[in-house]
Amino acid sequence: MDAHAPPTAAAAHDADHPSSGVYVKIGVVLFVLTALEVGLYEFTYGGHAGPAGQTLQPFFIPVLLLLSAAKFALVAMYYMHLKQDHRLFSGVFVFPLVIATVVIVSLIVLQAYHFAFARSG
Amino acid sequence: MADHAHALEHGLETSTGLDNRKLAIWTFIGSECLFFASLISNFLVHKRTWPSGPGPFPHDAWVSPSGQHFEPIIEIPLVTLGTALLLFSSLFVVLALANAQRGNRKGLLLWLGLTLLCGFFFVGMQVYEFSHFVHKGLTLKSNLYGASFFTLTGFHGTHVTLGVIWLLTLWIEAFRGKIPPAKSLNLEIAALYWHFVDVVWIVIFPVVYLIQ
Amino acid sequence: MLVLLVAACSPDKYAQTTLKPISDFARIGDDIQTTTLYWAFGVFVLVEGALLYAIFRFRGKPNDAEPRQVHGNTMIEIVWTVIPALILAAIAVPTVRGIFETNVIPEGESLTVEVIGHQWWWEFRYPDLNITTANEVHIPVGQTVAFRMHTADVVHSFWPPRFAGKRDVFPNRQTRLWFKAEEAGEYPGQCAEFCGIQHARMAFRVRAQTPEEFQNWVSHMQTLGPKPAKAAAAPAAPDSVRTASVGANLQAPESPDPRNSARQAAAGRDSGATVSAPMPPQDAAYGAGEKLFRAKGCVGCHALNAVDAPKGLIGPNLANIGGRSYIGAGSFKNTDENLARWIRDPQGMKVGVLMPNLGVTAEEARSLVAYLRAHR
Amino acid sequence: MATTALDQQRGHATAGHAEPTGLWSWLTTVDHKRIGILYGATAFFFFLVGGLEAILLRLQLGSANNTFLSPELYNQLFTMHGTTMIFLAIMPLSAMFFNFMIPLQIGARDVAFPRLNAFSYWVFLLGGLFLNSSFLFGAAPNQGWYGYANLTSRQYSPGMNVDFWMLGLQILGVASLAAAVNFFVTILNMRAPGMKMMRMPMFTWMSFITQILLLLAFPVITVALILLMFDRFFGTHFFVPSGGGDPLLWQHLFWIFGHPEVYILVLPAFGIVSEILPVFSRKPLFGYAAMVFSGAFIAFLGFGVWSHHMFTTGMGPIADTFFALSTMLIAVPTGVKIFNWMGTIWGGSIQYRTPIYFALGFIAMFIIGGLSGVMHSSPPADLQQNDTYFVVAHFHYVLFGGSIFALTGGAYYWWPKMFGRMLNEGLGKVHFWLMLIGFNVTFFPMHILGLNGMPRRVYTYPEGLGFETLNQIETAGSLILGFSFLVFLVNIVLTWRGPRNAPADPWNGATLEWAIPSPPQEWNFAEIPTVHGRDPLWEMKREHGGQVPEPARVSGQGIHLPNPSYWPLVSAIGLMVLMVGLMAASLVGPWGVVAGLSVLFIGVFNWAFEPAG
Ligand code: HEA
Ligand code: HEA
Ligand code: HEC
Ligand code: CUA
Ligand SMILES: [Cu+2]
Repeated sequence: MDAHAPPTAAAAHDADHPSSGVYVKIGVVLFVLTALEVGLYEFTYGGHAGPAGQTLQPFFIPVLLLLSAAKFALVAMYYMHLKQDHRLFSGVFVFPLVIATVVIVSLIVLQAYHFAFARSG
Repeated sequence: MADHAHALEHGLETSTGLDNRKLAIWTFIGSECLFFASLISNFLVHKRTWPSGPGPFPHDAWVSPSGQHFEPIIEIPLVTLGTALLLFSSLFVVLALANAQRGNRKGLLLWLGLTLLCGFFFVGMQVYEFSHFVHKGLTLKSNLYGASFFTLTGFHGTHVTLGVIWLLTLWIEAFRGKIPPAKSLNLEIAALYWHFVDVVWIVIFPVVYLIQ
Repeated sequence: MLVLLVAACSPDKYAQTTLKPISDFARIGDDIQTTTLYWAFGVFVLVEGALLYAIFRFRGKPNDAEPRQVHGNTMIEIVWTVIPALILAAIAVPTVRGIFETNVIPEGESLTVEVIGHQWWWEFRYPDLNITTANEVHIPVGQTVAFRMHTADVVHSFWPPRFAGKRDVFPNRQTRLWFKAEEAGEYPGQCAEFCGIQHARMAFRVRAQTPEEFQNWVSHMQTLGPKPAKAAAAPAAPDSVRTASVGANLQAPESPDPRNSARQAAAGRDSGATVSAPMPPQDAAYGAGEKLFRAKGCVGCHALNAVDAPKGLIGPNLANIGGRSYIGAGSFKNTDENLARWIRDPQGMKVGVLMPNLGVTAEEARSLVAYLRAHR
Repeated sequence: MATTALDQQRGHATAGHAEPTGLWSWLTTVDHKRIGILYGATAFFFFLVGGLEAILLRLQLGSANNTFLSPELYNQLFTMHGTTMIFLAIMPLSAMFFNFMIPLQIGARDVAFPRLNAFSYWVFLLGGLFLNSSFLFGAAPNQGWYGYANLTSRQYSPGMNVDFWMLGLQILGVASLAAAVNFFVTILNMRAPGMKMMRMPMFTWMSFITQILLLLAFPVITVALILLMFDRFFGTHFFVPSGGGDPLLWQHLFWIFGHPEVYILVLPAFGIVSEILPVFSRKPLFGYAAMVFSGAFIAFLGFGVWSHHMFTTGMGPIADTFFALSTMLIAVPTGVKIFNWMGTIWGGSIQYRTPIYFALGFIAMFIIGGLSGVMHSSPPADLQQNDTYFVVAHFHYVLFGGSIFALTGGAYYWWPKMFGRMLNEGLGKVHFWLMLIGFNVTFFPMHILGLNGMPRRVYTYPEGLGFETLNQIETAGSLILGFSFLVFLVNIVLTWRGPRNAPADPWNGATLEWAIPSPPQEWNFAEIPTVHGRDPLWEMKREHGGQVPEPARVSGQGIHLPNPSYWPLVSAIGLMVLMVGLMAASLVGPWGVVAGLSVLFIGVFNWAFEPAG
């Protein structure tokens, strides 16, 4: 790792990097969100699921996906510095991410069609 | 396999002003999105496929017609711990980077060391988890749930392992005083990869472990 | 040259052409194909014409003055974006209509035929009529036939070009095709998805018959074969593996290994296939053939009864083999010579076929031919 | 950790800047131009192999019930023909031009990661050899180039044939991905001052888009191949129905990759044609911005059409409609390209030298292929056309009539720049006419045969279906086609014997590669140029009253170049050993895999810690 990276790249950006305090705060939020995810699971499906939890089951998946999306975004924006870095980096990441999501969703839909209608019997 | 020993060969500014290697790692990460998307799709398509044999279920205990008792596979506390480890490691590596940029070698070594520790434990957690699952009767071959579970989490685990090796070489470099602020980019690039592995887990955790 | 081209294009010389549809389903596709072909031809003539014009018109010499440096023209660029879009819309409308028309599976008055692809032959079952045949599917003219299809092994594709487009058959799901034939006659069809070494020789025949002829055929087939003494162990329907219910139907075998069964068959295992009621000409050769059919292990893979035919056999049903026009899945004319050759040396005629050479002598083959010929 | 030998070489190179020669210098080269030449030579060799395979196929199909080839051999040959042409011929031929031309066109001294570049090449070479070594075992892949499950399962393909295919493609995928990252960064980051994105030459633009497609499409096939590998080696059932797996999932994953792949094959060709037409019409490219955006739009749409290869699977009316419409939509941006090319030559002063023959031939032939593509896009019609020779006609018109015509044109166009020698014009034109005639005689009748019911991938066909005559004509055509490439070979050999006679700018070029000597010196540009517009060289010439002086060869004193390195080669060998080890695991246990991983690790590690230069 002895390449002569130009000092500019790292040093110039240093100024606008958020301080360590921000990182720690994000860390706490991430932790809380994770706890929420697990708590939600316990509440709706897990050992502690009561009737109240069961009524919440329909909301479980969307809420969970939202929470994980939020975590995803926090890490990408702050820890991976996308928020203040060059916009090109965001583009290089987000465009594939969109295509990836579309691929997942459409594959599920296409396969689901087959399971629903085209099963032999 | 980024050419990570390679900086601007020409002593020129790049056209975008961005470092080649940093752009390359982002490009690679973008490409990896499709890799994991395909694996996740495969998992979602197959997660309810249990045709080829009575086997354990992720969330429920089950007694087979022949009277064999299967415990539920997934142990939420264990993976929650793993998840937390990865999340913290992301925090630690970002702190390590901040220290590297400020030229604080001690801080760099400390935070990077903690990152590594988290990484080690995550990999350890997964090794334990895998062997435990095998004990409970879930293998690559037992059914498609097992196959797609192990493939998805296994490839993620491979990524973590590679990240640990990468960070370890950097830690040694740092220990030898070879990561001055001017070279903090070396760490930044590895850290980006590490964070990516973390965000993939952020998706895998609910999708694979929590959603039934 | 052009005359030659036109002559070559004429679909009349091609027995398997897609250009002369004789069913409602095929017409839907053909209409759209014709529409798109006309549009494509129009675009072709205009665009290639303009290209040729430019190629000749704008020839330059090395020391000509520099031509006018044009960088673009927004107006004309919009025009040549919009016009193709309109043409495509003109193609899209019938396309979408066609998609929905071809996806409606008619219920009710239709005749159901179950199609099962095998490496490398076709099985046809008529569940409502309780008859089974192979490699030649009989259908009535003027009645909708609904095909329900799957495969016993790898993916194939069922394609009777004069009647319909192709539809793939899968091991784990059912696919469907339907059409109403308009003309009686015998027409070729083909497997259209690569399925291994003999994909090329996985053909079949469609025999479209007038309703009366078809009725006669059905009644005749229904006489072929008393109920089997022993019901064949019907293997699980290949799709049941999909059933979501826990623990249901585990480890359905994809299909027994033919080579194995051949061995078992040769060893005299009774697979459940039964020899059908004897046909009229019961001469010596016939009797010898009947014995040989058991002794040589043919029964291990072939059933001779069309009624209540066992499922999951490796070889085609031979209940009406004597009357088929082709053998080897539409590959060879069903002459006595070919049949005898086939029985002695299927591997020589159709390399890699899943019927082994069973060491049948010329003499034995003659008896077997006599026996099989009587099954019509 | 660089060895003394390397240091010496480097010292040598920087002191006097004499070009290093000898085998070792090629094995350790990191010069994009040399890597380009390696790519080109290897790919052209594989093209001839694939062509030879095609000619064998054609000889077998020349008459009904022919027995020239056994069924098994035929199946191996058509699989290897398709796989070779796509992965070992067209893609690396494009890569040759990426390598040689992109840095020159954007005014750079090399690519962003020269050693990664060498690694890509070595992996590609070894992957190609691996795939073809299957012939030695009599076990060449025999399941078709898209390897549909569940024919590829152990049960139905017990031999090593599918293993060779699956691991071979996996290796080639690594090469493509590494190259794609490299060129993506190169094009974004290594442009000369003033070379804004919207000033880049069209070849560079289309290559850039191609890299994006590679980056997004290849991971999907990687996963599909991994799943297949697990099925075959480790007993999973991803695509095995008896275990609940689904063959259809393979089709989806394959074509999510496969359709973008066909644009990967053709976009560089679009780029080449967009370079040739303006130069020989002496007129700038018509509608530059529209060309860029249509290319990007084609690539984007390319991700939403994959199931048009699967209309016959019965996906249901909604999915059919969606994929039919999205497929048709692609004709619009492609049409924009065609019309803009015509706008480029329109009103020009066309100089009929060999390259533009091929470029114009490309337009004429590609239109035919595109139109048959549009005919496919209508599912009710495609139910008939699918898996017939009509499809074979379609894709040869776009692949051969498109990509190969353009790549050949590119070869004639850039040959002087690459090798410093002019190819013979007369032979070039003979090559063109033979190729055009041979091509159409071979492939046009396939439309007619296909619509009249001839299925593809059949080793033979019976008499009585009417297929004989046209097949015979096609076979004759393929011989003409093969002969045309012999003419090309003769041209190469003859002119190779002659002197280095190419000036820097033989065609009155518009882009930067023509501003430097032919062949370029190791460092490309003695001085990095500054760019002020889209056709920098033309602008320069205008400023100088129509001509610029022949650029001088300079000593290159003080120009900093990357060091040669053999670690990329070592790493590539490691990867290769790993794959062979996987395949031989049943014989040698895990040791092959362990050895491969070790070599790979050592290679990458040393590479990482080696001074870059
Ligand atoms: C270079 C590669 C390449 C390219 C560019 C294309 C371009 C197109 N392809 Fe092709 N295709 C293949 C390579 C390619 N294809 C291959 C290899 C296969 C077979 C794989 C296999 O099965 O082995 C295949 C198969 C294939 C199928 C599946 C057929 C089947 O198996 O049943 C379909 C179906 O829709 C299709 C459609 C199209 C369309 C609509 C385009 C369009 O992009 C074409 C657009 C171009 C034009 C339309 C011409 C120019 C436009 C104008 C002049 C404007 C005016 C035009 C109109 C208004 C119509 N292709
Ligand atoms: C870029 C892609 C490309 C190219 C250039 C070609 C070129 C040719 N193709 Fe190919 N073809 C495919 C891609 C391509 N093909 C694909 C993807 C398939 C589908 C495979 C599948 O179904 O899986 C296919 C399938 C295919 C088939 C159908 C096989 C079948 O379905 O059964 C046929 C049949 O005629 C054919 C013929 C030809 C011919 C005659 C040429 C000619 O253009 C070749 C011309 C010949 C040469 C250029 C070689 C010249 C050689 C010499 C002069 C000898 C010298 C040799 C040495 C020195 C070593 N091809
Ligand atoms: C291992 C199983 C097996 C055995 C044993 C076997 N066959 Fe076959 N047979 C097949 C298969 C499979 C086919 C279909 C081959 C094809 O067309 O691909 C076939 C096809 C045939 C056909 C042509 C049917 C048609 O409609 O195309 C005839 C006739 C035939 N067999 C007769 C016999 C006779 C007679 C014997 C005994 C001497 C025999 N078979 C033994 C498997 C077997
Ligand atoms: Cu069955 Cu092809
Ligand atoms: Cu496509």
